Parts: sequence; structure tokens; C-alpha cells
Amino acid sequence: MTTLLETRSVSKNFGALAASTDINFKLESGARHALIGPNGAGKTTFINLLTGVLLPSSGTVLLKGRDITTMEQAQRVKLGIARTFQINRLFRGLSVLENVYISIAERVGAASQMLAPAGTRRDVIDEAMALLETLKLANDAHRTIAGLPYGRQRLVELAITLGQKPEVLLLDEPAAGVPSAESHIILDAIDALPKSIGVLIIDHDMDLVFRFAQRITVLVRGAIFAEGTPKEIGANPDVRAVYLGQAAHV
Amino acid sequence: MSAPAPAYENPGAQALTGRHRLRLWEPLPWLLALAFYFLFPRHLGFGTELLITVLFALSLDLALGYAGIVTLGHAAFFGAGAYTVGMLAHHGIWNEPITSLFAAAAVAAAIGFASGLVLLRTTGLTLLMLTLCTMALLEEAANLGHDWTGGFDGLTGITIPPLFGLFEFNPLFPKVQYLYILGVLLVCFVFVRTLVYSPFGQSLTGIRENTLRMHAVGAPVRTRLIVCYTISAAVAGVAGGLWAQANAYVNLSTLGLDRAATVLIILVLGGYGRLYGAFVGAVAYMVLAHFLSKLYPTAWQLGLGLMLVIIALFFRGGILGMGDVITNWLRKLRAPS
Amino acid sequence: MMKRILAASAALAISATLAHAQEVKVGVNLPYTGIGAEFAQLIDRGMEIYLKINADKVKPYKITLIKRDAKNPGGNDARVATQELLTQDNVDILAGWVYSPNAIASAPVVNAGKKPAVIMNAGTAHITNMSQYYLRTSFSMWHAAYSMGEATAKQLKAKTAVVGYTDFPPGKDTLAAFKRSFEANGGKVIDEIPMGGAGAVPDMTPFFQRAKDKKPDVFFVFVPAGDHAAAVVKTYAALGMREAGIKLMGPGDITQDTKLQGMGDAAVGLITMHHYNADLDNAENKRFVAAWKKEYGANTTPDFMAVGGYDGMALIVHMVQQLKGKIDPEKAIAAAKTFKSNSPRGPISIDPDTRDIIMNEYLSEVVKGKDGKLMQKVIGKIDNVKDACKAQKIAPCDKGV
Amino acid sequence: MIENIASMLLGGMAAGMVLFIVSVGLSVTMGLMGFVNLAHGAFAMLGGYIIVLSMRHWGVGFAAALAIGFVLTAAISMVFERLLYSRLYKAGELDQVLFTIGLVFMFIAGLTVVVGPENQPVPIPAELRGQLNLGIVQYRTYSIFLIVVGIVIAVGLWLGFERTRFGAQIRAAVDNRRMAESLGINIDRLFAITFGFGSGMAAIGGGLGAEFLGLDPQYALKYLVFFLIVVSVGGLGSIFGVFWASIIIGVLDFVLKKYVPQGGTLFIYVLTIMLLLWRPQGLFGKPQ
Repeated sequence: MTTLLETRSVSKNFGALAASTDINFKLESGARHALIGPNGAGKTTFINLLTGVLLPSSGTVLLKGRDITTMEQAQRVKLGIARTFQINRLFRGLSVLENVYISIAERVGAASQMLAPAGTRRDVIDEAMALLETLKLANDAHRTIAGLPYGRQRLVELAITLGQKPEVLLLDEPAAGVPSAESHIILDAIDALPKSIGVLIIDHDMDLVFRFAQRITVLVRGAIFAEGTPKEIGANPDVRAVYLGQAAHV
Repeated sequence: MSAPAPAYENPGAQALTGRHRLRLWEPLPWLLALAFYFLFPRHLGFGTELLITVLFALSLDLALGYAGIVTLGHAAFFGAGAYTVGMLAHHGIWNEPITSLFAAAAVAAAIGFASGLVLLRTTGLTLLMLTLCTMALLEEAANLGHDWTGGFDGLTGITIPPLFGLFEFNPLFPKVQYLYILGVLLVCFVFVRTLVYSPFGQSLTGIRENTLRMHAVGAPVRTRLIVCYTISAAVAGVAGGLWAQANAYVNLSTLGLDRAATVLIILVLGGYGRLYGAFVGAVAYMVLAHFLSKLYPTAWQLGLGLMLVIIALFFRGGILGMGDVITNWLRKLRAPS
Repeated sequence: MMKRILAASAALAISATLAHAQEVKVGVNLPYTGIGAEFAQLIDRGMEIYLKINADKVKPYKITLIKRDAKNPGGNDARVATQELLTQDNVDILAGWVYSPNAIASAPVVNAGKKPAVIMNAGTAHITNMSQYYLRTSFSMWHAAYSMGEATAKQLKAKTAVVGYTDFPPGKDTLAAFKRSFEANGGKVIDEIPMGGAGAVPDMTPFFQRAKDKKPDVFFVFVPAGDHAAAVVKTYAALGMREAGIKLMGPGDITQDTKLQGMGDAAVGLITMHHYNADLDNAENKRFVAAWKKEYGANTTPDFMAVGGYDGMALIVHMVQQLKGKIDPEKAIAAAKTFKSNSPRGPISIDPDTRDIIMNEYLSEVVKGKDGKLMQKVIGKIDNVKDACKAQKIAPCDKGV
Repeated sequence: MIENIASMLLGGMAAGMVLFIVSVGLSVTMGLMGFVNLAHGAFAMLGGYIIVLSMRHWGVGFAAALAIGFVLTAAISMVFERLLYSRLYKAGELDQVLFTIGLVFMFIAGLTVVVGPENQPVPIPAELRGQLNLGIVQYRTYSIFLIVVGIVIAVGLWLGFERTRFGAQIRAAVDNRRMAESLGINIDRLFAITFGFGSGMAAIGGGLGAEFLGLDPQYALKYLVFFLIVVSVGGLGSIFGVFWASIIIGVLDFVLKKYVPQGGTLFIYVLTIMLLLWRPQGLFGKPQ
């Protein structure tokens, strides 16, 4: 097993406020890894550091051993890091299919094509339709995002990201707002991905996390608090005290 | 488990594969433009102005309607094109109509590229102000460069040789100008139409709808915006060049805030990001301005202002959006049965 | 305003049907909306007043005014308006033009349309060279400024002058005209200050401060009539330039009659050169001003723009009478060249060589009248002034038809 | 030399103060509501007209007229805000631009029809005319008056912003609207009052500035660009920013006009472009 993504003593400060402190983290290829922690623990900040939305104050980020600490977002995407957002970031005025089309066209290099209609790139459309099919979105392909129920929108959020065919997939609360009857679609879709992909998921839904993850990292106040298999984490009394106990009350 | 349906049977896929096809009504505006030529030979001066405005609004639509670049300085490119044609002709360097337009497009594109390179890092009010100041700067430069540009008085003495060596431009009955401009508009329209339905155009709408997400899918957002802005500037330059040719003169009004604000109003009025919004908006605005100002020379502004307020408050998609609202409403009426 | 236009045309229509007169259509090209609306109104009223108080001179013809909005100084709307007046309304005569760029932009259309076109304001000198159908009853910038240069050196005995001007063609014309005649008569222009564009009124203070620092005998200022002029007088007073011994002077634009009272006492002592002010002491002017006040209110006053419209209409009526109502363009221009009239501004005529106006220029000083109101007192006069730019063939007036 | 520098500073600051008084309301409302209000100059114009007409027809004094202008303009603008503006808070900036330009046209046409197209001189009291001896330099009384008024207003606004509950609410809402709402601040009321107050300030600026800028129906469009420049250079929502931006622009403009009058308004645009490229959020604005 190779290490896909790695951080070495990464810290991020906003003025005097430390959002991430000395994080050493590894995501292996094929990993199904979960990142949990109470609200404000710095989970999304950490994702932003990995994807290049934010640059760390100190420390290094490595992708397959290559230093990408200061690399731009778009370049990291080209190297195979893709993410979903905690709050949907969709092309709200466009149809579901167009949303996914944009993502795939970008990946396959069709997006700079000016003189042929988008509709003639059957390869892109076929791939997009296939993706929508796995996410049970094909019947909504023609609908505009703004008219779609929130749960369905979450699936589009995932579809756009999967359209990138990432090697590293970062999912920021993918199931938040998805009716529990449909949350299995997300897990099924992830199961259908090539096994070599490393997946990191952030979620508050402990059922989902424990069903999904082979490994769990607990983040508290910007620092790694504990890491281990679901079993280990579930049994860790400290984690239960600071986090699981708290979550159980929510 | 059933086999997945072929892409083209899905309504979403159908919409995407079919949207660039010519629709039945699409020749209509062009037929109307031709009909205008035969029915209103005495209004062709107005007609040429209208066609040029459509082209200018179309160029803005590309930047604003498709890529979401909110600019108040688009007249900079219109003026650049107009002055290019005007100065080449006035100083006796070059005046063949069609090749002059290429020069106009090139100069406007160069300015669009250079300013886009610097300005398109910003958004919102900052971008609005920067585009506006850039235009004001060009206007002031044209004013100060009196010896070259004619300054405030404008450039006169622009002689345009007959088109293809055959068709003479007549300042009083601009029949030739009208058809010539209509032809150029058609060519530019086909180009813009191709562009907006291409994958490139699709990615521009993506930038408009959600810039942050475009970054996240790895799109070179700034490069795309600069390319789009440059193309848009070139088309605006062609419009300006046509203006200079049709009027046989150029002056500072081609560069002013008045023109930039008017074209913005026209586009939003017609409906931006809709390709035909430029047509509908220009016709509605110019016909109203033209005839209201004739009937009520001092008060036409009031009616115009009222119309803008009503559109902004109640019909967000402009006049074409109004059409959508009505169609939806009709559909709902029919749906229960 | 609208009501008045309607009422006026209705009145014209009635008088016409009674007389079974032959109709002559005059296409009026004025900026009825926008920043020039005020000027359009003055010129418009000047024309209407002429038709009203000189009805006997118009008879038996009926003059119909067809008004089009030129909107702005941009040129293009004025050009389209001219074109439509010619092609849609089939007018016999064109008239109007507040702004020079509008007259310049309209020139190709006027040439193609072959109708006499009476310019009632636009003052850039070489405009009348751009079309053989252009006639002008207003002024060229050179009329006042050239006369002023001479009077400043000879009558006011000034040795040095600073010229401040609005940085657009009429301003540059004025500078050139004043400088040429002032220096020809032994004076010296020691600084030239462009004072911003014609669009927005700038804060005049920095320019005036600069002029004050140069300590000239006179500060000669040209700005467009209207807001600019009011700002000039205020700034001059507020900076204490009079106390510093600097005389403020300029063409009559800075003491436009409609603005004079609003300037307050600061304007007292201002010296101007112009072809008209509402206080001119002659019978025709008294008749004109009285009719104006009766028609538009005692608080209103005509000014040089209104008189441009008034005399323009006089010229139009002259052409109509000479040609018996049938306006053949070449004959009309020939007739216009014989035009002589006793105008509110004194005797005027059209220069047959240039189609521009020949008129008197009056050197005036602003004084406080007995009624406490400001008025302009004539302190000198130059008779029968031609546009020196064209008379002496100074570029760009050396070219053209 | 000192006299020269002093008179340039005074002249530039006086011009800057007019910009400040008119623009400060625009800055706060744009920062607070995120509304591109191109009709702000129209409210300044309306206020100027109310001030002139109330002096002319009711014979009230200058100070009283300014007060009337403030109150009436504020009241009228609040009606506009509640009935019309509030419908567009969530709309895109384009719709806001279209709406406010429409309003500007209506104001221009309305005033042209009702009052007339001509410039309206604002009669200033005799005490404010003429010159004042400041020791080092003798200068235009009205300019000095404007500077004093401008500084008093700036200090007053600053105190109001920093020391009152209402000011704290505005600051909170500019910073983070959602947060402010969740703290129980009545956003609708806050918007209406701020909008009214800003328009009222603009009215005073319209009246006070007429001595320099004139007052006619085109006022609403003529100077809009300058107001927007001041606001964007200063940074949205920052009183401090508008104040300094106004002074910097006023003084620089004055000096450049005096020594390089050939450049026209070129320099202002160049400076604005360079500054906004260097700091897109303006001098004192929050980075986005």
C-alpha cells in the first residue's frame, strides 16, 4: 500500500487563532478513512489545506511524495485530488446533466473547445449519464438544480466531484441533508469506485462513519486527538468523553 | 436489472445534444430585419443604429450574460474599434470596409486582453469601478490626443470606399450600410452562437454560476475569463468599427459612460445570458426611446425609468424572462387536465 | 414645457387654416432632454417669440416647426434626428444645433440632404465650412474673443493676461482668438490654463489659484454658458482676486442673462465682450424682452441663445419670403446671403462669403441697477464684426466650402 | 511657499469634504446591504432641490433649509427603501443596477418637468462669502466652513458608529449579517434607518456642494462616478475609509489640476485603477 496524501506538521493560524496545529496525517491508497471531531474542530479547514483553498502557515503537504504545499487548487485537481463541499456549491441555473458535464469536460480537456457544440461531445455526455445512473440521478438529468430537493442536490455535489475521477476523494459531510433512506446511494457509489482510490470522509452521522470507515482520525481543537480502527476509536474512553458522548446528546 | 437507457433517450441528454440545433423560429429576427429594410426605407438610419446596438449588446452578453463579468466599461472596446476604423481612414492609411473591421477587432481585442489580464482578478464593485475607470481613461486619452483623434469635436472626413468596389454608402438613405451591417451582424452572431453552445461556453456559464466550484473542478478560471473578455472586446470592436463606417465620423460618445450604461440596460432589459436578449432588449429600448422622445421630448426619460424599475422589480429575466414566466404559467394551467 | 409646445403648434395651426397659407416645414434639431435641455428651451422660445410678435412679417406663409430631440452632445442622436427630419418629415429648412459636435456630425447628412440649415448656437468657427448649406445666426467663438483681445489691450490698457478655458474646441478657439488679437495689439498672454472638460463643472479653485499666483492684469476666462459660468464668478470673488488687482473678463457666456441674477453681487465689475445681452438699449430689444416676459413670466429673461433662435427664425422667414414659400436650396442660400435685419442685438447680416453672421460686439460691465438687480452696461462697441478665423483664414478655418 | 501649500490643502480638503458628506451614506449602505445603489446621487440631488426650494419659497435660512433637506430626503428615501429597495436585497447586482438607473432617470425627468432644466443657484449666507484670515493664509470662507462641517460630521458619525448601540448594530451587520440577525437585531429596521440617514447626509452634501458642483437635473448622473470612486477607494462600509479617500482624492486632484491642468481628469482615473489593483477592497475595506 502506498501513501497518497500526507501532511507533515501542518499548522494554520488566522491571526492569533490556531485553526490547525501540527497535523501529521496519512491517507493510503485504497483507504476508507473518516475524519471526525466536534463542531469547530477544524475539519473543513484541514480539507481546505489539502485542496489548496488555504495555504498552511507551516508544514508541508505531499501528494505521492511530491511537495504540493504551495500548489494552486486547479493544479492539485489535475493531479487527482477532488472534494465535495459541506454546503452545496453547484451551478444552480443549469441542469443536473450540465453540472456533471462541466466537471467531466474539464477533466478530459474538452472545456477549451470553442467551435463545436457541447452536445456533439458524446463521450462526455455518455460518461456523465453513466455517472448519473450510478447515483440514481438519471431521471433528474434535465432538471435545473434550483428546482431539485436538497437531498438530490447533495448527490449532484458528489457527482460533480466523481466526474473528476480522483485518486484522492475528500468528502465533506456528503450525507448531511440527505434523507436516511437515500444515504446508502452515496455509500454504494463509493463502493463502486476503483479500490485504489483513497477516500477521506468527514461526517457527523456516526452510523455512516462506522459503516464506511476502516480507519478513523479524531480532530479536536485543530489537533489530532486520536487515530485508529473504528473498533479502537469506539473503545477509546477519551474519545467517548470529548466527542462521542457529546455527539450522543445531540 | 434493466439496461441503462441510451443517452439520447433521456430528456436531459436530449436537451444537451439538441440545444445547438437551429430552431424553427430562429430565422425570424433576420426575416424581420429584412422586412424592415423594405417596409421602412425612411427609417434605415435608425435601423443601422439598431443593428449596431444589437451587435454591441451581443458582445456584452458574452462577457456578462455567459461569463458573469459585470462591467460598466464595455464602451471602451466599442470606442477602440470605432477610433481604429476612423483614424485609419481619416489619416489616409486604410479604409476598405471589411478589412478595417478586422483591424478594429484586433485593436479592441488587444485592449481587452491587456485590461482583462489585470482587471479580472477582481469581482463585484471593484471590477465595476475598474472597468469604468479604464473606459474613462481611454475617453480622456482620446480627448487629449486631439491631433490624432479629433478630440471633443470628433474625427470627420472619413471616406469609406464602396463595398466590394460596387456599393456606395449614402449618408441620407443608408440602404447599403444597413444590409452590410446586417451581414456582419449575422456572421458575428453565428460565431457567438457557436461559442456559447460549445464546451467552452458551457464552462463560462459554470464560472458565472459558481466560480468557486469551477476552481474546485480544476478549471483555469482566470484564463477562461480573459479569453472570453478578449473575444467579447473584439466583437464590441467590430460594432464600433461599423458605427464609424455607417456614420462617417467618430467622436468621444463612442467611449462614454452613456454608451456603456445604455448597452448594459439594453441587455438586462432583453434578458442576459439568452443570446436573443440582445435583440429583444435593443429593439424594445431603442424603439421606445426613439418614439417616446419624439412624442414627448422632455419626458421620455420618465417612461424609460419606470420601465426599468418595473422590469427589475417584477421581471428579473428581462423581457425574455417575462416570456418564460408566461409560458410556465400557461403550462401550469394546462397541467391539471 | 410639453404643454407649451403643443399649445404653440396648435396656435400656429389655427392661424394657418384661417389664412390658407402655404406651409413651410422647419425641422428643429435641439437637445430637448439631457444636459442641454435648458439651452434648447431658450432657443425654442426665441423662435416661437419671433413667430408670435412678427406674425405680419411671416404672412401669408405658415411656418410649422417639427421638433426632434438631439438628446446630448454625442453627435449621433443629432445626426439621426437630422436625417429623419429630412427623410421622414421632408422638411424644407433645418434649424437648431446647440452643440458644435452635433453640427459637425450632422454635416455629411446636411450636405446629402441639400436643405438650408440655420445654426442657432453651435459656435466652433469652422463648422460653416463643412457644408455649403450651413448658415449661422448665433456666433463664432472668434467674434467675441478676437474683439476682446483688441479691446483688452487698447481700451482697458492691459499688458499681461492669463487665459483660463474649458478644454474643448470652443475653449481652444477662444484662447487662440484672444491671444492672437491681444498680442497683435501689444499684450502678452503669460499663462494658459485648461480648466477641465465641458461635461461636469469642476471645482474652479485650483485653476483660479494658479492664475492668481501669476499676477496678471486681466484673467480672461472662457467656459460654456450655464453652471460653469456661475462657478467662475463665485470662485473669482471667493479667492479675492479683485482685491489682488486682477480683472476678470471673458466672452458673454460667463454673464449669460439667465444666470446673472443668480451670481449675486460677486459679479459686479465683470467685463465681457458679446453680441447680445438683455439690457441692450434699442427698440427692437425692448420689444423682444417685453414680449418674452409677457409670454414666459416676468422672472424669465431671454439671452444670447434665445436671440440666436430669434434671429435664426428671422433669417428663415427672410428666405421664405424671398422664395415665395418654395424652398429651392441653392436659391435659398443665395437669398440668405442678402439677409439684413434689425435684430435685438443691433444690425445684423449674413456674410455672403462665409454664410456666418456679421454683427456688433459690445463691451459691457456688470453693474448694480437702481432696482437692486444686476445689469450689463455697455462701455464700448465694435461694429460689424466678422468671424476673424474665416476672414483671416486661420487653420482650421482655411479649408472647406 | 507655506501659504501656497496651505491654500492647496484647504482647497483640496473643501472639495473632499463635499465628496465625503455625499458619499458616506453610500458607503455604509453598500457595505451594510450589499446594494449597488446608483441612485444615491439622485437623493443628493433631491435634497439639494428641497434645500434650494425651501429657501426660495418658504424663506427659511440656510441652516434650517439644510435640516429640512435632511429630514424630507431621509423620509422619502425610507419610503423608497421599504417599498422598493427591500424587494431587491437578494437579487443580483445587475438587477440592482438596472433598478437604480431606472430611478435616476425618473428623478431626472421628474425634476425637469416639475422644476425645470436650469441650474439652481444655492444662496449661501453673507457671512460665509468672502475670505477669512487664518494667520498664515487668507482663504475662502466657504471652503473653511465646509472643512469644519465635514470634520464635525465625520467625528459625529464616528462617535455614533463606535459609541452607540445602534452603531454597534450596524457594525455587527456589516461584519456578518447572518450573525447579527441571529443575535436578534432587527435588520429591516436597521436597513431602513441607515438608508434614510445616508440619503439625508447626501441631501446635505447636495446642498452644501452646490456652490462648487452646481445643481440641475443631471446632477444625479454627472457626479455619480466620483461618488463611486470615493466609496470604492475608501472601502465599503468604512466611515474612516470614505473620509480619508475623500481628502486624498480632493487634495491630490487639487494639486494636479493646479500644476498639470493639461491632464484633465486623467490622473484621478489612473490613481483609482492603481489603488484598486493594489488593494481591491479599498484602503480601509475588509479583504474578501
